[in-house]
Amino acid sequence: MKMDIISIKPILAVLVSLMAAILIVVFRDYRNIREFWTISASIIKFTIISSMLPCILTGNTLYYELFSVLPNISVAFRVDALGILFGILASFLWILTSIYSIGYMRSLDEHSQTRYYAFFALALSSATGIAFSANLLTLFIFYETLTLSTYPLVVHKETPKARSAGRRYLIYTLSGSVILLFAIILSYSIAGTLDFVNGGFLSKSTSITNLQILFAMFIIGFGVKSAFMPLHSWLPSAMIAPTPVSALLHAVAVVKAGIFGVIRVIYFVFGSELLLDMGLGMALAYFVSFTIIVASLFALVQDNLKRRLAYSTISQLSYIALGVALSNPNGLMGGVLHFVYHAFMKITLFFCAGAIYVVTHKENISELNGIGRKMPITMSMFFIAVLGMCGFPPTCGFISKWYLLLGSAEANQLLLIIVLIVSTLLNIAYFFPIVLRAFFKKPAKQNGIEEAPPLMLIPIIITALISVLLGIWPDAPYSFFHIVRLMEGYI
Amino acid sequence: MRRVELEWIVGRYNYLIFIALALIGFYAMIAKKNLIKKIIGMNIFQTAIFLFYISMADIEGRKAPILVPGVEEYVNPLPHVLILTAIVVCVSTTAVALSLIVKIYQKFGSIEEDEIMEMMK
Amino acid sequence: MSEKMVESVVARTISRIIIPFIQLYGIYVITHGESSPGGGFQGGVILGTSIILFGIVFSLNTTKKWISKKILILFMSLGLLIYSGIGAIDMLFGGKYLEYGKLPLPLHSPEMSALSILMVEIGIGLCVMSTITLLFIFLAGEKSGTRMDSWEI
Amino acid sequence: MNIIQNLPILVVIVPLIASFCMPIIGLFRRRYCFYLTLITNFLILIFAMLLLNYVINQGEIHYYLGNWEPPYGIEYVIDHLSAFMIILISFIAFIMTIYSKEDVENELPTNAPLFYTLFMLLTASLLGIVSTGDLFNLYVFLEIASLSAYTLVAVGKKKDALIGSFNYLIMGTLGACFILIGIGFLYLVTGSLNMADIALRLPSLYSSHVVHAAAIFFVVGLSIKIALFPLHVWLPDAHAHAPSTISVFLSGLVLKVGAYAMIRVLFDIFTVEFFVNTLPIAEVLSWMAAIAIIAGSINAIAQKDIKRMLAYSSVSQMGYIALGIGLANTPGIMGSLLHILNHAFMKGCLFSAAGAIIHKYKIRNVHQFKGLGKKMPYTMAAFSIAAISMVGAPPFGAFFSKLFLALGAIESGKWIFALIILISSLLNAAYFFSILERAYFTKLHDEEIEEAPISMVLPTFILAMGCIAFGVFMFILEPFLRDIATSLL
Repeated sequence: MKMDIISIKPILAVLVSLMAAILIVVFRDYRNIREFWTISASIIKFTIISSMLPCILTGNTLYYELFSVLPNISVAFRVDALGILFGILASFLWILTSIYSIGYMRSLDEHSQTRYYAFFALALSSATGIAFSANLLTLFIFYETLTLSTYPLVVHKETPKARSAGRRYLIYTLSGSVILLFAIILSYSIAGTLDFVNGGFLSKSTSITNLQILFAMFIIGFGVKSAFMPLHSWLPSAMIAPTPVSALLHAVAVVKAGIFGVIRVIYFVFGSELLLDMGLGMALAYFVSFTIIVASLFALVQDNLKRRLAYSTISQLSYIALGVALSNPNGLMGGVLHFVYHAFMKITLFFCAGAIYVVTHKENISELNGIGRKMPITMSMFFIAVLGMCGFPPTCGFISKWYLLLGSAEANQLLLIIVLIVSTLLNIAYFFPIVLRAFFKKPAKQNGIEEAPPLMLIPIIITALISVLLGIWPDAPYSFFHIVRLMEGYI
Repeated sequence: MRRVELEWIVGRYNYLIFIALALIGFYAMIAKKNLIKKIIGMNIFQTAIFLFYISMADIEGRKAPILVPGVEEYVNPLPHVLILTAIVVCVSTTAVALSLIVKIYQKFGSIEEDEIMEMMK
Repeated sequence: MSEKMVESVVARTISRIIIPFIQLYGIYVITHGESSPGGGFQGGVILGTSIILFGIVFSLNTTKKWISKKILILFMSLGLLIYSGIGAIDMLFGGKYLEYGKLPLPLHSPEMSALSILMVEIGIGLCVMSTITLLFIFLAGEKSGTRMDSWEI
Repeated sequence: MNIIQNLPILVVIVPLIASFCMPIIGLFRRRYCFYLTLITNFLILIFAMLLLNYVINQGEIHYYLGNWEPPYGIEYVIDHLSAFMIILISFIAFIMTIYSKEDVENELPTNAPLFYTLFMLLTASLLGIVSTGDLFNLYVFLEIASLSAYTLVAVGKKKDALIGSFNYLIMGTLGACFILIGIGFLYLVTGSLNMADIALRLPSLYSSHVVHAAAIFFVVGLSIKIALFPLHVWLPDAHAHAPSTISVFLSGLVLKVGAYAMIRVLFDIFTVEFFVNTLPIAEVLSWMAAIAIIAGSINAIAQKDIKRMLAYSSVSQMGYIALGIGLANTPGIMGSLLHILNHAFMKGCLFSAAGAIIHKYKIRNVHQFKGLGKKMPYTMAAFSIAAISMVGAPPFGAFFSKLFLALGAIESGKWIFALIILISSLLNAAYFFSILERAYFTKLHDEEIEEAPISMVLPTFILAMGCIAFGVFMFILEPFLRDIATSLL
């Protein structure tokens, strides 16, 4: 029997990093204490969120209503399987990213570190808020704060290029939010509620055309953050941000928030049944498969490592959307698993890119000849992650891709299977040259082994190992697999 | 078209005068470039309103509301009182406006709006 | 404006004679405000006009010697304070603002009202007189060194 | 003396008497003017809190001036809406008194008594407008407020301020004349000046052309006072060149009180039935407001002078308030009222931050704002909070007011207005983020912290905290606003 358990834990989880942000600003002159707050907040946050897990695994949900804004609209939190999945993912990776950030920021002796840590913590607060929000309004509030709190991180370098990237980021995301808010208000006027309900709160009470337009607006609204083409161009330019930001926010928190919104809209606003009725699920699947292929093609020609990773992210995010849009158990399973697994793999890749930058100050792939000999550990981890991205066993990427293929087959969509296979080939085409160049090309001059500082290396190793571990032993107790299993009821 | 009868005009001549005066004042306030003329227009406009109030209160055959033995019917004194207040407002507005114009003349050396605008550029 | 505004002897002589009568009339209008047409505002304007006439015929500086700006500002505020104070005093004795009937005086309520209104009229008259005069002094004195944007006296 | 019973009038006459005392004190001790203002405004703030408390617990207060019962005498009515406005006015007045100390010493060193006299007069008349229940009294207070505002705009040292003030005076007087004509027409047909009494007598006269004309005169006159789009030309000059304290007052309170008068006149005197169905006033008003929202924002983007930019932004934001009035449904009015509150705080904060910047660095052009975020961290932090709130980002206050307005627009079936509200957020973002970007994300070499004086930073910061609080604690305000909205409809 499913139950709503009243609990303030979700609020605590949101508030922890908010408090951390305040403490970070207060202790801005003592960098050790400041960074202590970052790490301890991340650990506390992870502890709080994982303490909710056993309860969720038994099929219950946690609920807390903060206050009501309008009749049937309140600012409220509900932790369900999908929410806790995102929450755990973000908070766990925050621990690693905090450690990594300290190494990265200190090695590069960056300016405005207080601002960086404070807004990082705020961004995590918002991401947790998104994960745990119980209705569209709450989700929108945190979605918007996420946008605003990541803006200073994008512009961190304070160069004209960074400013223009920040401007582009704001233009895209704020326009997206405007459309999103409009869609939210429209759906409130149609349904009179905004609470997420399994199976969707919208019904065929209005005309099909209205619902189709509404869905399109939702997809555009969330699609900006999940970087569906042609709404993607902010993401590659946002790569000017410090690498930990790109790693956690632009590979996990922000973009996954967009995808998370898409999942919420598909299963909790419209309901898969209604969408399939209107034929919108398949439309979305084909829409995103365009992104899968084209983004991979874009990635082929990028020389800047982080930009190539960004285009890879764009392509991989659409995998998730594809799986979710299929609206069958295997597709959903594949999509949501990819949601998690992609995070681990992509964060490893970004961490490696950051480590390379810290050690060699090189950002372009063409300059990476023989880097594998100089930084063997980093590049091996990079290789593991690349294997995962291309979907080779025994990494976790294989599992999610397998489910995606199963889901496509189940839906009798031959074309989508072809898309997935072609994109895998393209993944290989743009990732393997990096590895080959790193290990088999002769560097200009040999300097011996010079690795990044341990504070950076350890997170890299952990994430890479986890991506392998999740591939070998996917159904370990309390693993993501079990959480994803709970979601089968969504269909 | 409806024929405008003379009687209709005569019966409402006070309102017609009010409208005519108000429009003259309004025109001067908006269209005149000379600041003093604007103020004159403002005064005409306000005076028109005063006349409107006063004539509105007047009833033929009734006397001013002063206690005099033998007079039974008075006109409504309230509009007069209101207009007294409105006159005070008008006077203060005019005073403020005039002092502003004096200052403007000191600083810009002109009270023609277009010349001042030219100078402000 | 020049130091001596009007050179005409006729104007000076006539003004000398007429100004006291104007002022007397002003005071009459003020004091009979509560029972007949007139009142503080009208009387105050008449009083103010007499001073302005003095200022035009003689000179601004003579006027300022006769009644200084400081005094006028004081009168202006004082008049307003009398007006609002009389109204407020009633509140101290349980009445409403401007009720004029609750003063602890051995008088009937209408008499008390009349008394209060007389006081109010005097206050208003004082205020209007000084305001009108001040307006004249500020506007006219602009060139002779009295700057109206300055509180300096 | 029963203080509680006399509160409605005390709120008005205490600042009035203080303002009468000011010239006398100015003659002897110029410095004391500030302290008298501070004490008076603190007293009013306490009165306002008592009033609010009384109104919430005991209901409306009716106060008959001179114990003359309406419709013969002047009546003061404090209902929820009035109490709401009184607390807003007295709070901002108190905060801005603190702020004014440095500002006055800097911008008008010799005129402190004059400034404070007019300042108190303005406060008194604003409080008078919101507490009176008599239409003519409303007009008189409106004029006192306007007159003191014209003078306060011109009181500074700037040359352009005189022209701004003069244009403001001409337009303001025009508006006042229209209102006076409107009052005359209403008096002509109803024979009463008491708002409640007129409202009682009007319904049988809805078909009368005189009533129609009166309504139109009222709407046009008040539209000038709140600077609704095509009638806004006076606003940018007046607000931009006034002393900073006064800029806050003008856009934070004077405009808002105009909006209050509009709400009172339209909803309490003419009813919703009249101005929605009998005459298409609501329709016209909301379209005008929609144009104002867009046009004001676009004009603001084009400005380089920070205060002018903020002034044009006020035009746009007044559009929101007018839109809520025009929508004439519960969420719309709640949005309007909430935006009155939020905008007073946001724009107050922005203008006072701009004033602090001008005070400290003498720069007005936004292109010179480079690196200010590091030079004036506290002022700019307040500025950014208010600016982001202005954009309508959650969880700040303005998000909710815009949300309510958009919901109101959808509820009345005009989704185009909802879209305009949302799109205008983007336009707001365009000019505010360009300032923030310059202030925070530009590298400068001389980055030493040099803040404005604490008496300027503290009020700015309190106003910024207000922007956050009204967003986060919206749920406390919401039932109160809903009460007001339902009582108006």
